[in-house]
Amino acid sequence: MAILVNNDTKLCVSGITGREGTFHTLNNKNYGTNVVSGVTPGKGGQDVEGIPVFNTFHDAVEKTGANTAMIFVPPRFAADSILEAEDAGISLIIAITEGIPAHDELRVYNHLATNPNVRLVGPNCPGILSPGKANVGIIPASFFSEGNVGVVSRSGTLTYQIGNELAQAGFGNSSIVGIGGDPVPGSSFIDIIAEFEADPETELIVMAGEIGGSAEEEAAEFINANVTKPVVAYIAGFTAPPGKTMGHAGAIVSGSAGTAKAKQEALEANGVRVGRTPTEVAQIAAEIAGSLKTA
Amino acid sequence: MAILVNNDTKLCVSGITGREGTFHTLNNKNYGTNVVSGVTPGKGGQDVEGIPVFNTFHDAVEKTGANTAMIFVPPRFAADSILEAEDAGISLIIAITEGIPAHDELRVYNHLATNPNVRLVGPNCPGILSPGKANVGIIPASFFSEGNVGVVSRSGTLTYQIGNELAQAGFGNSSIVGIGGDPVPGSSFIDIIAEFEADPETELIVMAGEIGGSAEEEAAEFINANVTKPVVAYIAGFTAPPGKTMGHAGAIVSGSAGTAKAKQEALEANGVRVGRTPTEVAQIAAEIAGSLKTA
Amino acid sequence: MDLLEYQGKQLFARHGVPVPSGSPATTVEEAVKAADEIGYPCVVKAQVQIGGRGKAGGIKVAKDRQEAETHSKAILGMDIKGHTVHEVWIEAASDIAAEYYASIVFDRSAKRPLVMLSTQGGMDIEEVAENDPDALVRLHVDPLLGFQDFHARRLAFEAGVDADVVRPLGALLTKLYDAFIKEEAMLVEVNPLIVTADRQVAALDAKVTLDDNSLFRHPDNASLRNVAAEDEQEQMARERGLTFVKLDGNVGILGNGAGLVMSTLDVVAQAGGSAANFLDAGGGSKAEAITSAVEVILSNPNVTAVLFNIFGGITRCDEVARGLIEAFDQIKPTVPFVVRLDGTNDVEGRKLLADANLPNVHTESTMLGAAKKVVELAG
Amino acid sequence: MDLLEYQGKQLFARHGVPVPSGSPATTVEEAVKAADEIGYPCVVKAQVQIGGRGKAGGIKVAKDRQEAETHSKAILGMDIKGHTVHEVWIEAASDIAAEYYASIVFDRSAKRPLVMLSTQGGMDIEEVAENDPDALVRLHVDPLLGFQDFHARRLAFEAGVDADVVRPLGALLTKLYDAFIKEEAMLVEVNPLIVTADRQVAALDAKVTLDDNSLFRHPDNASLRNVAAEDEQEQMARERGLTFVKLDGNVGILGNGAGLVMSTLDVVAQAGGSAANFLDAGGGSKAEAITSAVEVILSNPNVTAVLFNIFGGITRCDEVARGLIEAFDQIKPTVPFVVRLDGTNDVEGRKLLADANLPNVHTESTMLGAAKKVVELAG
Repeated sequence: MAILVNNDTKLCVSGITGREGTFHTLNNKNYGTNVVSGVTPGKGGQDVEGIPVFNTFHDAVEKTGANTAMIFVPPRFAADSILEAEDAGISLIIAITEGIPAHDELRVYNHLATNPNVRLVGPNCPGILSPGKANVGIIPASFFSEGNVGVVSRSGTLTYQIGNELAQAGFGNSSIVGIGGDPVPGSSFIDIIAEFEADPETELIVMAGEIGGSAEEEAAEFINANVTKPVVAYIAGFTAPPGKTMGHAGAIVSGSAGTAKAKQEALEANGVRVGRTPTEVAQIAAEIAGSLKTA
Repeated sequence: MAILVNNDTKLCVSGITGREGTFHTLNNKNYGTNVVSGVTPGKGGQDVEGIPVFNTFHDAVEKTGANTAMIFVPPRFAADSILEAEDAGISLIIAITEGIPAHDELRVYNHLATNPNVRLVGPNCPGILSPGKANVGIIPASFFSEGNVGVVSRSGTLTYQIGNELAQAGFGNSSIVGIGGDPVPGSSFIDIIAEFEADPETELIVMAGEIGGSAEEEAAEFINANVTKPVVAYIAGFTAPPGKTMGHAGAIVSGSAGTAKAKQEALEANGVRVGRTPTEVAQIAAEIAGSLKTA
Repeated sequence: MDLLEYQGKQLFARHGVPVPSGSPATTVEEAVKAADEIGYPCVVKAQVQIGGRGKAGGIKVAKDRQEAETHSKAILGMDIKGHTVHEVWIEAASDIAAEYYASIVFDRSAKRPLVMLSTQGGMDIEEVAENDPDALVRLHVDPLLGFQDFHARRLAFEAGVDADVVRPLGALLTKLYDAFIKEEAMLVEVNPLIVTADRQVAALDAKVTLDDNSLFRHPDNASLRNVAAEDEQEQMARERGLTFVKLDGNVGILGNGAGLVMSTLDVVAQAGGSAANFLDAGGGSKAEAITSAVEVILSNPNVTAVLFNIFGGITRCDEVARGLIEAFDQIKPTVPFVVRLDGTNDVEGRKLLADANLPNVHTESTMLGAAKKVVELAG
Repeated sequence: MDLLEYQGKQLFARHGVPVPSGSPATTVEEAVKAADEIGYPCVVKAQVQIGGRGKAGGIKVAKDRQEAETHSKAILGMDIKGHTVHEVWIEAASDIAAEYYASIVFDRSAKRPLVMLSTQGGMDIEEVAENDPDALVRLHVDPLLGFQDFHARRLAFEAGVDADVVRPLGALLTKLYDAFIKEEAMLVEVNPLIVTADRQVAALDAKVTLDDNSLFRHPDNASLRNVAAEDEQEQMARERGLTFVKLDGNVGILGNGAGLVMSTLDVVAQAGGSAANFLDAGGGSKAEAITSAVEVILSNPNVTAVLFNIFGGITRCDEVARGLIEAFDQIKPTVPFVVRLDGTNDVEGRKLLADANLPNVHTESTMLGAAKKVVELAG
């Protein structure tokens, strides 16, 4: 199974002809992802190592049946590209681009919310990897193998760190989903955890949050009410000073809101165990997995 | 039964303190409509012959449980009032106001379309009368009695004319719905005909269309595909010259589009009988009703 | 409300849509002065709200002052399909490499703005749409989201415009959409939209229809109303706040409610007659409004009989009767009237008329009967 | 990016939000000249990005030129909670009848702008919200629909503003929302929003936070960055395109990816240490970027040890190693380094470091181990 990206994924990459776009597209393709097309306005008719390039998403969808989009264009063009993908009927849009203006994200989020047939993951995210099936984005697939732990995270490298520790503890992954570090992520922890809950392959869920916003607190309540599978959490940013943006546009403690401590407390109050370090997360996961096997 | 307005209607009137607003509100109340409140910004706390007036729709809904709004404010304030009613949770908004800018209507229509729990009837319409139950708007109720004919019309007086001829032919009405003569009516023929189709009390449907747009053609196809009850139609404007707005902002033949002839042909091609005069509509209705009784 | 070409271009320019420079002129002297300022060659263009100006000789290139004068003289005062040319637009001549077509219409059916683009500009777009539908690219825009860059690109690529103008054309379309929304237009049309020899895009023509109901928000636009081109009778009706359309027949019509009046015209036609006008006296008409409306109807010398078809709802039949009596008192009409009063206070209204015993006024009890009677009287 | 009060007011004024007239000044002479032009009484206001200016003596009314000079002298150069006053704003004094509060924040949780209004302005709004929650009216706006008149009315009526200012206050809120959207702000706050004795409304203070990611669309706003108020080291990092935050500790930190760096700070703290900075070298960092980052880290004299925590994804560990070697070559650091390299090309990276045999550079294989080691070395 896995969630969101898998063997049915037909990927179209916006910005495929850019340096980074080409590099990661081919990387994804080499992993086995079915990359069917790309979009670069004005370069329609060209190809990138055999992958056909179109001027518009509408052309790409019509001619290659793309159902998933990866957005790799610079920030000033990204919102438009996401809206175009949605308009063309793409059902899953994964936006890697970092630095999209917050008001663009707001507009995109609210517009996409009127279409129940589309999901946006990101922006400012590393993408989604379903080991053994498909990789869409920039997650280094070699660290991860197939398995039963679903990972959802606001941070890329932190995901790799935790994933690596899990791998060393003997765990593989159903899917690894980066939801991104921006103020208005297209998908929340709740959205992805709900997918993992419904995914038969996933037995354990790891979520890696960080300071800023209230997505972790909302997820905590959602988990308590709706999730039957065990969830282990990690929160980064306990020592972050208030009012400072810690790299991710969304990682900022505003006044007393969005602190790591508040998030940890909310999670624990709702029965979610929180690891103090990435290593501890892996240890807790191992412990729970052990008890699952005994049960 | 009847449709849309009935004994459950709790009406709040926007513009209740205006001259026309007061007159028709009391008229509706005297008919038996449950008028629970009115809205006039700045006049909150006053009353109109015992009907409490509020500053906002939100107050009116919270304090009087209003579920239906009638919009009676001047055109420049009407779109805002409709949006306010929707925002306050009103589920049926009946806009009488004539002369609302077309782009306001466009914005309102597209915004309301994102809320499945609200229906707008009008603007530029005479309202809805469900004889014996409730009257919301300016339809002169004395010409109509309870019965089984549902009437939906783009025109006010034409409705009275047809209704009167039906009454003289011995028919009463389940509901009479004016959808209004503007370019972007909140409810279309299809919307109202679907309500009549679902209403057990309605046995026969009369629709009165006119030149402009393609609502009648769309209704024709809808009727053919979805309506089991007999429908009789009338179209006004066979002799209207192209390019001229015939009173209603929406009544204009643009080039070869929107002619009465095209509408008549579309209706007849889809099995809907079209009367050439209001009198003939009543005659056809009588004929069909007769055969219904024999059947 | 329809704008003249140059008014449309000035409106476009306010929103950054590129248009050639030009000046309007109502006299030959003004025209020549404008041409001198703009330089030669320039184009003298008749400003009338009708298509086919070029074929009718209403658009001429002037290569020097002499030609500017000759052409202005010829065009000012010219009649084009019944429209007298009161004004010309003197415009810098453009070096045209390609002619495209672009428009945005208020699509009632889809409830969205519809943007259209074609590379086959400069000709009748309805013909293009009929003969080669794929040549006209059509795209609806969600008005809450607005016109996005991807809409512009999609239109440009699907229409197959030259690659080097995809961007400037997209920018033009974005501004045109902005004009459409901000000015509350029902139609903006650019035909031809030209690509110049130096690969610029510009609107070489402009057809703009504004929403009359929105003009209170746009006083500058409201003042553009081309009163000179308006029918005198229609102007008179508009000034009196009446909803009026002049028609070709001889039966004057007054009714209440647009649908009922349209229906009345149809029934008169079925009875073998022909209406001289559409006149909706409106809901709740008072006596003075009726009197005023009768004056407008009778200002048309073609009218040989008048039909009042009233079904009173808000409108009270007694008020209508009073208005008619007052009109007879003031205007003393010489043509016969047929009056059908039904609905609110119809008994009172009919009694008032009977008591007044107006000359040559006939009452009828049904719409059909009234139509037959008036056609008979109109002759 | 946070604006100074007067920059915020100038931004408001561009969108029609009423603000008192005023002029900025960086010297006493300029201040007095501005005061003369504005007239007396006027107000001398310290321009620093921190609350509590009034209590700290940074806001003074000058009733004449003499006072304008005295106050400007006192305020320019003053230190307010660690912020030096480099600039004052001379403003016409307002005759205040009531103090309200208004703000619009980019509400991440609701994904909508949140508009707030209270009649209890002029004080700490977080206190108002806590002590009397009903006194702060909160309303979310659908950004696709925009701020409507009914939003303004609802805020005004529910907050209970004086009846005679419902309309002007609504107009002010509409313009404030316009500013929020058009300027792509994360926050606009007016506290106090005053009603004057002659019943006008105006923004007497302005707090504006703009979205850094949107500044490419707003070059005028981008130029407002208050470099003087910025930490020197943070400025150096920004100019080099590094994501950097200065902290209080002594352990210099470099990592890749914001989450991993935040986690590194936490783990260092757990090991008993304290980070001197947050520095995200970013994805795909090349050697030069690493070298440049080391320079920034070491420009802080508090740093007694440096931790590299790299988990390579796009970032290649060999590039990081090369950058570090280059940095040692150029800068010759005197503090110990602990390096943890994992992920893409980690073997190559570790080998490069081993071969280079840099003085006082320790490699560790785990994040926890590296954190413990660097804390030990930092002392």
